[in-house]
Amino acid sequence: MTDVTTQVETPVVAPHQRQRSPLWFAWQRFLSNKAAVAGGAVLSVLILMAIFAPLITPVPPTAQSFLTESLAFPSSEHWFGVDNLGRDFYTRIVYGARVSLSIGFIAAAFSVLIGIPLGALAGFFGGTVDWVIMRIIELFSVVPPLLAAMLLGALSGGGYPTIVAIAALFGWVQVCLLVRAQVKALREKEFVRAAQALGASPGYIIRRHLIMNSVSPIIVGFVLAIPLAMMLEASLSFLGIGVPPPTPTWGQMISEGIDYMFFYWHLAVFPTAALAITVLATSLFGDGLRDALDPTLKGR
Amino acid sequence: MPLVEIEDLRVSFRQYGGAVDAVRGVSFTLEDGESLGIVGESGSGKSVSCSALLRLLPGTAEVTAAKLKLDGIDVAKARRDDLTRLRGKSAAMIFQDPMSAFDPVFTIGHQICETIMAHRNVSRRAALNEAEELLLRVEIKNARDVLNYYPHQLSGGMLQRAMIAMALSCRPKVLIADEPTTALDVTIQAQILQLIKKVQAEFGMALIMITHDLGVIAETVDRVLVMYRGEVMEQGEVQQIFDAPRHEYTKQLLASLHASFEPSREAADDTPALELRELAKTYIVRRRSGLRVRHVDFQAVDGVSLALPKNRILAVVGESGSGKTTTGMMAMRLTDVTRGQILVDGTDISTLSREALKPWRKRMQIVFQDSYSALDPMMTLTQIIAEPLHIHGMGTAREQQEKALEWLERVGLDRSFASRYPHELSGGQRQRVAIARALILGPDVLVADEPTSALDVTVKAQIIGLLKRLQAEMGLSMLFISHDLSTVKSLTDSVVVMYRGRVVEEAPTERIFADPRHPYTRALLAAVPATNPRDKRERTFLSADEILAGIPRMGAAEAGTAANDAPQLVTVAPGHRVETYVTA
Amino acid sequence: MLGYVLRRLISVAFTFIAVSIIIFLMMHSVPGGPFDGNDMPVSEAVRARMMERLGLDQPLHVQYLKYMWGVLHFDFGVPFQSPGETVLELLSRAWVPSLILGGLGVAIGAPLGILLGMAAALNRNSWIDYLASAFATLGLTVPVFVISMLLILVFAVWLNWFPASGWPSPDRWVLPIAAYAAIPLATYARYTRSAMLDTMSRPFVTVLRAKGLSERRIVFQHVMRNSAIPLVTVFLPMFIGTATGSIFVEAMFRVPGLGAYFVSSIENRDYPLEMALMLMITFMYCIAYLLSDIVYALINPRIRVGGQA
Amino acid sequence: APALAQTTILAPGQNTVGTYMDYMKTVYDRATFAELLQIPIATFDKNFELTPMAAESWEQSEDGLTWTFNLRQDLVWSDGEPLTAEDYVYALERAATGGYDFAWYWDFAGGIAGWAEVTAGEADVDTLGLEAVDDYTIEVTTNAPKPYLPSVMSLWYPVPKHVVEELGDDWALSVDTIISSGPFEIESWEKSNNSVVFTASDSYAGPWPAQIDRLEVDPTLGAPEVGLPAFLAGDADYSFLNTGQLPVAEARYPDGIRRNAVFATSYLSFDMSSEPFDDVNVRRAFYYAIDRDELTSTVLRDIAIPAGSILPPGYPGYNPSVVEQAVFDPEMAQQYLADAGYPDGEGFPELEIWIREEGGYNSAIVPAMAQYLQAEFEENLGVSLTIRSQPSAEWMDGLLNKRGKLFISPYEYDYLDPSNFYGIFYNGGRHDYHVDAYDEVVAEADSESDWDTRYELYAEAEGIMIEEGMIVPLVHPITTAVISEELGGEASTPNELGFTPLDRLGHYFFTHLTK
Ligand SMILES: Nc1ncnc2c1ncn2[C@@H]1O[C@H](COP(=O)(O)OP(=O)(O)OP(=O)(O)O)[C@@H](O)[C@H]1O
Ligand SMILES: Nc1ncnc2c1ncn2[C@@H]1O[C@H](COP(=O)(O)OP(=O)(O)OP(=O)(O)O)[C@@H](O)[C@H]1O
Ligand SMILES: [Mg+2]
Ligand SMILES: [Mg+2]
Repeated sequence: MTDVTTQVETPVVAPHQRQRSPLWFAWQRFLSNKAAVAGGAVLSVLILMAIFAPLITPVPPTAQSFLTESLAFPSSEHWFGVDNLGRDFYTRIVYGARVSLSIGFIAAAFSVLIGIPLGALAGFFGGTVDWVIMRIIELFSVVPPLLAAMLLGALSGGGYPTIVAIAALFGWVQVCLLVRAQVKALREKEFVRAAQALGASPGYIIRRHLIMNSVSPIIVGFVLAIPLAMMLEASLSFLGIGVPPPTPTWGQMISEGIDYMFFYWHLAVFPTAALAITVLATSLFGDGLRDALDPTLKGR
Repeated sequence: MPLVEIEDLRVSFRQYGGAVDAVRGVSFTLEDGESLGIVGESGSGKSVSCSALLRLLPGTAEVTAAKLKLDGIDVAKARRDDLTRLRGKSAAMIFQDPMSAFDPVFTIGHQICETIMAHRNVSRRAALNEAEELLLRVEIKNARDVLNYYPHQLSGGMLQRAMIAMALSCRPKVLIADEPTTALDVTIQAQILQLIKKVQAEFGMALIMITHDLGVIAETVDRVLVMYRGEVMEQGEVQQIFDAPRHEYTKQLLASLHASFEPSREAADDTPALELRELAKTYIVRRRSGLRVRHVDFQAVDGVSLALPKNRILAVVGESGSGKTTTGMMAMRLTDVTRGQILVDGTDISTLSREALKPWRKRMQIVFQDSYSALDPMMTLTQIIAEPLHIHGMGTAREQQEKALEWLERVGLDRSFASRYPHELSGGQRQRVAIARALILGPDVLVADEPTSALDVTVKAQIIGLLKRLQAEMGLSMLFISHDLSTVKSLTDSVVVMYRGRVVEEAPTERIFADPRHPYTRALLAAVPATNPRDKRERTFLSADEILAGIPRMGAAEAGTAANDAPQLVTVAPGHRVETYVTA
Repeated sequence: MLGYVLRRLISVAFTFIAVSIIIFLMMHSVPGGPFDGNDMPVSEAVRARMMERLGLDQPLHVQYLKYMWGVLHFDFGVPFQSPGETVLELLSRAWVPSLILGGLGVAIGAPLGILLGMAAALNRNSWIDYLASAFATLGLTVPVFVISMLLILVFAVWLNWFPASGWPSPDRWVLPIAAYAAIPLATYARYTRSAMLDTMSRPFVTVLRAKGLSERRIVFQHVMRNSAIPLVTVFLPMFIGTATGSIFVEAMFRVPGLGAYFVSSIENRDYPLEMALMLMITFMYCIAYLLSDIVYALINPRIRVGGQA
Repeated sequence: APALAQTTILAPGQNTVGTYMDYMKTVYDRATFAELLQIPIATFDKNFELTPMAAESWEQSEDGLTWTFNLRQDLVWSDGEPLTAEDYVYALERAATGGYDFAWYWDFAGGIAGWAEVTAGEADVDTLGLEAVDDYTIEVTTNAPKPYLPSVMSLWYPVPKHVVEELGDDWALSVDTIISSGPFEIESWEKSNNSVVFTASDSYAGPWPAQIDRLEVDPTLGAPEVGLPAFLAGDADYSFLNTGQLPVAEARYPDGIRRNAVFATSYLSFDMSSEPFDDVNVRRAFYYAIDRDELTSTVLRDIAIPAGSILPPGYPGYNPSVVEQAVFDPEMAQQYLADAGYPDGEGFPELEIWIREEGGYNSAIVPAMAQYLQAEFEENLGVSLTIRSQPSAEWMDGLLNKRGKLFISPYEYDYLDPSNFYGIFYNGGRHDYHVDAYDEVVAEADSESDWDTRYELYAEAEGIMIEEGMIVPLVHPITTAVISEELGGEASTPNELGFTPLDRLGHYFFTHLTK
């Protein structure tokens, strides 16, 4: 036997390089994406503001402490002005983040929680499982969420839980379809066969390979579900069936602000801006996260 | 003025945790009409250098060169439309991975035609005719139909040939062929090489042939460039490189060509490690005629029986598409078996449930043919290699990782690769990862589907050495599916030849190379490229009909079996069986 | 293909029936009936008489089966809120403005969105990309009634270029269509961008470049076509979805379309109309999915020939 | 008239859903300004004086139970047929048998003999206390003396018997079959949004003929958000305003601003049959816990005035002594709540305050007021409430079936008499209240012919209402509108009280408007 196996490979890369976990690389990739970092920062600030709202606001959100100044324009004392009920508008916006963010994130989380398993099951097993899940999906995609919300709202008394439920109930469809398509394509790939050859169970394959390889549609779905839920809240508020007052929500403030847009512009502008900034930050953050978690996108 | 002038080309890829220097100061030139071969280990920067010449590298690549000229134009500074003019016209490229080189939503015909029409002012009809002609010349028989096929309807080998046809359709001044024949069996390979040479003579085209197959080099080129680790080790006339290699790496390269291994030791136990009995696979495929769609059965594997004795290496060779992979997949229970039995250590596993199969999975492993898609793109190499341990719950996470790193080294990859992802590897590197994953559990039976097709000779020798050693150490039995007859010859104990879903000949390795009986086996052996430029020769090729006509005939008495209309395997010598028509 | 369409139709029928049952049950479980919206309550006797007249005194399943039997004969009943015409007549009348609004909105918004998405993808990480993304995000995040109000304030009240609202003459269509187009525009810009980026990272694009094809041809022929595949699946349902009209745009711009009926039929417990509207949406979505599947199959050869449904 | 000389007024409407262009068929889903097409027995002018229209005169019998209305003889339908007493009688007979939402009105308010029995299907329509004595004389018999009956008759419009007998209810569905007897005729009717085009009638010979050629009414302009931009762009001749728009409109059209005190009241009502509002002390506590002046000077600035009584100021029967009792007295409120067993609100259940989704002027008032009240009750009573907003069908269902406990209820007058407002709490009525003492006094007042006695009796009734804490009056809405400088005529100027009722008095307004 000819000896050719010796000393062919010697390390090229500098020896000081340590073992790094994939998450470390993902983190590095994320950090190098300026827009995503900015989005993440804005989002964290918003979340912190929502959590610590009582600490950073002068009055409670429902306190009608400034009745005599109602509808006042922004000033150094009231940064975002005062609303028609004499409440500090800045306070309302900060507290509004609680509802809007939680509706957005709960709905998105639910849609991912429902959408991923169902999508993966449908995509992986195909056949009857797929048929049944597809029919369920069809049911949900056929009924416009707004109308379902009106009906369900009437049935259940409406309010915050209904809106979250509706947003979750309708948000998962997108995620599910995305994951299903992805899993369907991946199922034929040889690395799935390879895992089978190693004795992996379908559950393991779905968990570890298929879902991991679907991060990008999952994150896209997640990120899309957030504005959808927030917009749903806003739309329902416009129709007068959103979260009941006086709980501040951006959607409600926007739809009320519309009435004041001719003159008291601040009542429409601030909540709209808050909503837009949140969604923008979320999507930047989400895009960055997706790029970071998907090593194959690195070159782009 | 030379056609290609490269001086001090450097390419590095930006990466987190340091840049990868893929090419580190490569220089060479190429004259009109000249053929240059580039050989070198896998990952040595062959593909990257050539892509740099056409400026096709991704955005993460940083390219610097003292000179990077193609057809007199400085590629590094060329504007976009200059590049468009250069590409295809001055240089065309046959890409290494044909499977993903075609746009999936356009027909093959469209894609060849648009190439022709992009460079020459011809009508669509004329372009179509030319495309058909080209396809015929790359041995695609049903060229007229194939023009209307979409890429996913062609096999890997056909795609590679279509890719070649497409590159030739540009009539470039220099053709860059990056491993143009890896997906092809030797018979087709030989025909393609002949075609390239002919076209080259016809149009006075220059050629850069990138390959790790020294046989291909010997057959086709005038001058050779040997690359290693992103650098040119030596270059010279082909004969001189073969006869008097100067550089150490080149010497190793050539030595590996003649590597041979000791035959396996006889095992005491004579229950075969793996036995297939009358294994068959029928695919239902759709045929459409007009609006009607018919479903017809397609016999991908048609009653294959073979036995892999313990501690032995059995080669399965054969035409592309003859059912080798399918057989291997069925043996692993990864594809449903239509008919037949799979015996592992005497136990039939063909009907076991998934749960019942799990312990067997530990003992049987497979290395997939397509290493690119066999690795999860979202996992690092450590994760991939450690996955079997993870699935079977062996050891702590730390131990798993440590073991994975060990295996990374055993297959000749540096530990620094541990946190890379598959797409950051060259083809050969990926294949080695796949091998490491298959072996980490210490299986008894290994189905290796073209495990070395993407490896350069030295690494190949190293891997084969490894497999051989493991065979000795762990008592590994291996089904070695391959197109590479020289490896088969040096590595395996016996050979099974498959043709159109059936086993047509079976014999101990030495015997089959010395005394092939079946016309297909003969054709196969005749097509093996020379191992020295001196031995290159003109070849003739048999058509499918000629092969059928050449099947041996025997009287029933002589064969020892009853007469039959269909051919059957007849024993002609101890351990040597050939498909024969048995007549009364 | 025929078998495939048939199978899809069976699924559609299934969905159709399921939706009709669910909606019917939900509608009838909501408290209050068609005579409860008044300032003073109606006496029991009168209510009973009215319910009987409308057939609402029968058991639910009888009502359902009767309604569906009617539907089979294209009889969707008479809307409570517009006696004197059938539900079908009402729909065909009110649908026209919604169709014009939605159709033109998508027909204008979608191509613009695609162009914007393309521009963003082709100039990745440049200011064009950021601008397009910001624009798309705004389109998706600023509620359409705010956009409508802004358009009215700026173009009608302030600049006086267009009438503020109304529908009869086409010059009044400009603003509502612009408001409406914001949604498809934003959605498309987003989807197109990511689909294009996906496609452009595929190896065959490198091969196309290597063949010496012009960048324009690569982008407009190959990349577009490949990117279109994921787009089709969102496009058609969305296109048809617009036929239901945007409740908000129609309200802000006084478009006499279907939008208001979605809300009023629920609020007024106008069961026949509400049922018909829901069934109409169901039907259109189902058709849209069917169509998009077919178009998908037409542009994706893998499905066309490979034959996995 | 040549097209050029035509005067057209573009007006906002209210209700975007319109079923029948027939005033006597329905109340709530009636087509836009169906009343302009017909001539009522009598109607109100800008100062809320009852003015004879179809009736030239009327008289009450000695026992007060029978009324005789003498009609004008020169009235015709637009198809040339004469308008007769039969058309009026027929209108009510048809309403009693085929309609539904007039039941309360003609029974309680009108007190027409036999009405309840006929609508319930227990008696024949002939037994109704209505009779066309001859073509131009109508006799109305009531159950009890109804001194204010002519005021109720302001809602009595005719239907063309000869057409209805031929076409049934459908006569009022198509522009082609609708005929009119009033100052306007109909030209077109867009059902999607209930917008209509009326033209001045050529055949109308009664009082108050139209002074404009065309009237276009579009209910989608009713919402100020939509109406004002359209007004600014010249697509409407007047528009209602919301608080946010007021500064802009005031700055641009200082002379065009018009206000109207709508005869309407928002009040709190309770489910008096169960905890905690079955205790009168709780209800009284709520009565005293509201600072109406603060409410109307801040949150509802410009859109409402304080309500101390169910009756709005200027409305007949309005009694300052009643109003005075409605004071803001947190201590007293606390005391009552403590008496009820909830000192400082302790142990008081978490309740929902039900509000109705509203269009029109109420849409700006009710939700804001609910939030204000919520904060006030929290502060003054230590009671925490949540707001639940419901579409009208559900809200009403909740009210009647006592699914809710506390409601903000808005009500707008139907005819100009105190009995209108007191009637909504009479014997079940709107709230299923059964307070015997109250019912007795109201019944007595209703049939009392002497105005001063009635006035006293109603004050007594409201005293009981306050004592019992049946309702808590909150505010009376005010509407604000901006009208185009081109609009002229008597109707465009304020009345004696400084209010301009605009289309609240449709019959008067559109016939006294010029451009
Ligand atoms: N996109 C990339 N990002 C990072 N590294 C890369 C990339 N492409 C190639 N490389 C690295 O560059 C080196 C040279 O790669 P190249 O493809 O030229 O090898 P090769 O000589 O063609 O090998 P093979 O024979 O296996 O195809 C390898 O080490 C590879 O890992
Ligand atoms: N899923 C499938 N459906 C239909 N036909 C298939 C399928 N998979 C494989 N085949 C066909 O079965 C035959 C055998 O394929 P197989 O992959 O086993 O060939 P092979 O001998 O491994 O060829 P190669 O050397 O090119 O890898 C081929 O003709 C192939 O086209
Ligand atoms: Mg290569
Ligand atoms: Mg194979």
